[in-house]
Amino acid sequence: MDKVISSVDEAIADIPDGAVIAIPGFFTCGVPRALLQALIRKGTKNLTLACGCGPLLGAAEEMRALVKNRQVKKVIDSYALYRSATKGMQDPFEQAVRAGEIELEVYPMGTMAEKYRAAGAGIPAFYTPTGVGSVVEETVVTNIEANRAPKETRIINGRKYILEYALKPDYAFVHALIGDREGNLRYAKTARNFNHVMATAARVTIAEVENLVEIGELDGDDVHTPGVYVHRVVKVERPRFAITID
Amino acid sequence: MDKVISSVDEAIADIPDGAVIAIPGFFTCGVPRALLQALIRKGTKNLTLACGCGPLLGAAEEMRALVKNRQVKKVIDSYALYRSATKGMQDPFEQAVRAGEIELEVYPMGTMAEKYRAAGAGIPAFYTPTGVGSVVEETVVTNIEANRAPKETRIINGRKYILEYALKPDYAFVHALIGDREGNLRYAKTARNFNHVMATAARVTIAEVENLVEIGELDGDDVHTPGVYVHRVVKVERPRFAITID
Amino acid sequence: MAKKLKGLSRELIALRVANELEDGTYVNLGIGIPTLISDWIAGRDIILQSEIGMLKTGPLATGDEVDQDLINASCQAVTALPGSCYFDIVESFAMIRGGHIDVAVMGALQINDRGDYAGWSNPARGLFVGNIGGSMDLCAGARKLFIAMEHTTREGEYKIVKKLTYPATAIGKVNKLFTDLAVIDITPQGMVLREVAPGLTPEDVQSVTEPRLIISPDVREMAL
Amino acid sequence: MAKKLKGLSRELIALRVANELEDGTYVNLGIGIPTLISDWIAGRDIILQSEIGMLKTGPLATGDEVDQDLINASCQAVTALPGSCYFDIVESFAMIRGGHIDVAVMGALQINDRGDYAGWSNPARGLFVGNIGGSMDLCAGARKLFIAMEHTTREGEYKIVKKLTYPATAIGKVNKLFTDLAVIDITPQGMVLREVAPGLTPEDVQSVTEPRLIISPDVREMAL
Repeated sequence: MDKVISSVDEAIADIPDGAVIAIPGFFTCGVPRALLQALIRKGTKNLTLACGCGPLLGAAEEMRALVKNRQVKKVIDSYALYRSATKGMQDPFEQAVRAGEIELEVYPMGTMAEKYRAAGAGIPAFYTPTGVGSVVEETVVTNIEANRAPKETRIINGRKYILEYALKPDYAFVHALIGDREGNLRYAKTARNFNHVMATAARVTIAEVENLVEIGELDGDDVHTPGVYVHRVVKVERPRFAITID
Repeated sequence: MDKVISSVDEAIADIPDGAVIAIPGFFTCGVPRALLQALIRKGTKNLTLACGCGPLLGAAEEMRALVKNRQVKKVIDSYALYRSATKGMQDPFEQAVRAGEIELEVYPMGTMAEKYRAAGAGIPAFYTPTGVGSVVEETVVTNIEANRAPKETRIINGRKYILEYALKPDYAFVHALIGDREGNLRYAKTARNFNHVMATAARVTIAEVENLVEIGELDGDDVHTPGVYVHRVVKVERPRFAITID
Repeated sequence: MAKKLKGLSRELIALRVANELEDGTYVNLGIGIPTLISDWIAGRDIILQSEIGMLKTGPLATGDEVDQDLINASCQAVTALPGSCYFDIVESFAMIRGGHIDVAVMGALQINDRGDYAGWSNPARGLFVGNIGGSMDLCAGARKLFIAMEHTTREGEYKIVKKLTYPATAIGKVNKLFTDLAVIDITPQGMVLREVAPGLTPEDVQSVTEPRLIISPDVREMAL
Repeated sequence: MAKKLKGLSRELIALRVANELEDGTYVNLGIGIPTLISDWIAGRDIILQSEIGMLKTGPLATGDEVDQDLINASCQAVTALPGSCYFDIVESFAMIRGGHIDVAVMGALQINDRGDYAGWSNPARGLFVGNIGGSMDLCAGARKLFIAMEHTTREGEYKIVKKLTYPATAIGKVNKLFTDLAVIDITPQGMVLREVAPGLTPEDVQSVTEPRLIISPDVREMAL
């Protein structure tokens, strides 16, 4: 199978308005920046960006463009705001969240990871101890009051747990160090983060790879994401990140 | 941290009667045979062997010794019996199961995998579609009638799911191709199977490794099981398996 | 009834299934006749997943190729292909249960016209427990489920029945059935007979099939 | 009250926590003062886990060492050590939530004498949402939870309070508290004052602590 597409623009050409797109990356590390830039060029509207740990703080330029173009309806994340309240007040994304123009729904990071993992693995729901005793136990945590909804809890072996549900994106953008033509991927160090699990979770996974290799060049025991999860592969230049979110 | 122990016998010396021990391996592949042999020498009784896919069919000699010594109280597995009924009738393990001397509790293989995964990941319970419509939905499937217990189901988004619980062994025996002194492990091909997840699930994980290497010899992106999950490492000779369970 | 018609060999049933599989798909083959399918798709653009934790499983290994660390889910030594990869059992069943496998092909002891099938346990063995293996996960998660089996038992008893008497593996999950005598679609209306083995009529097939078959208007000889 | 006592620097709070960590343990350090602990344990037999997916995180990277594919959970470029390894986020939080991390050290905005603490959201920001990150998972899963923080706010307001007014991160999970002024155990009986900063008395510490402290009979100067 040859899953290689010649450009990021072609790779995302079918994404419709209203799509839910998983965006991996942990702040500045492992963010699929070239695909995000293609999304800005395409101008797709009404997007839900399902993140894990602040990739849009890491790809701040792209996020500002997406907000400015009014492409984003909702962000799901564990860490989407600048740490500094002062900086946050000046951030167009936070301003849109404060104005209720963009919905921001937050979960603990491990719960985010597990929600994608569940979606990829055919598990519709699971119990987790994370967040018990906090507002996370009481409600879906979102800036849009109408969308807050109580969560279910359960005592198992004497401990309280929260029921959380799988989160299945329509698309995932992933960034890998190496990919082969059949979609087998390998990541670099901490740039792995949410890339693998989001590749498993989405209906359609699009991988941008810094190095495109022929089938068989990756050793079978060295593959991080088996090709079955990856539908399109596109070669990109290695992106450049300033390692800071402040 | 140096987790190396000089012999398999020393590595298992503290295992008490009544322990629940996870035994990975898929038929003849990736079974921790040297540790099983140590367990026979030690004579620990009243054991629960928590398996995944027939490692005791693969390590048939060891299983026969464990049954003969009356060391085993219970086996949990997805595939523990010989395919051939004729061969099964002559098998001491199956005879003990038929006589009710050993309990055999069975689950679908993916549910077994997920039960260990949940235990290792702090997830107490999860919903799965697997087994809906079968006896697996109705009850814990065991030869001991008194231990059958109804299972809970739930409709989520219009589909029925079974609630299954984490399974946390006291010990896990794992078999790896390479291990370093801090317990970072790497497996060979399909010998990985249940080894990683059982290492994460158990309270104490003991790894037998074919090759013991110094810290730093394994590349950080090539590690399959991070050392945090592994408490003891012991060098063993590469075992020999006849690849057959018939 | 106790009647046995002469139909295709097990190898040819496997060939018929192989012809049904589309290029560009990921397929899992169960024990028995399904395992034979791999011989027919060698060289085709179909990637086999094996529950043990392998993608792109190659042909059976012989001689020096045999590696005890490289077996398939039926405990047979296999070979790797360029692009083969390995992963742990949790990932393997995430693939299966999570809907990433296009087609699973399984054997069966019994099947009915609602797409329920039984395969994991033969009550004749006298045990409440049995070998479930990966079968129920494959039924739960594969996008399409095919059954490949002999049309009747060796003694000529129905395997295609109105009501399962063996413990079910899955309910309502089978899409298509391939036997030595016929190819049958499982539809919401019931079993639709699409193809019959060379030399047989639809009536022949019905005579060894307990539920009433809907004969497709374009029923034809099996495409081999 | 609005009172500010002179105590240890942030670096020395970090040193005091470092002295509490045992060799042979796996530790996760949160943002803020906890991050400073890594300087004090360099060379010791303590392995740092980073939520992003790294075990055995090394010191901060400088100059040519900086690699954009190697950062810690605070978005700082770090280095690797012999034996460092990487894994995906699901594995990382399995480690955390699954009880495989011996100690997590976190910063806090407020803490009470039942071991509840608040750290993820400052209501002054005026947002119902906020940055939870990995904090709640670490509270749920680490075997021991330490808090390292300034004893009071910059303005001298209580941070150790009878009742949290900020949104809780976790309830009843904190084992031990390290501040610029004191080391305090959280016990079923309440807060037990174990150590005070050089030059301070238990009464001084009580004067900037809202809940009543139980003064340990062997209360002593902080071990630095």
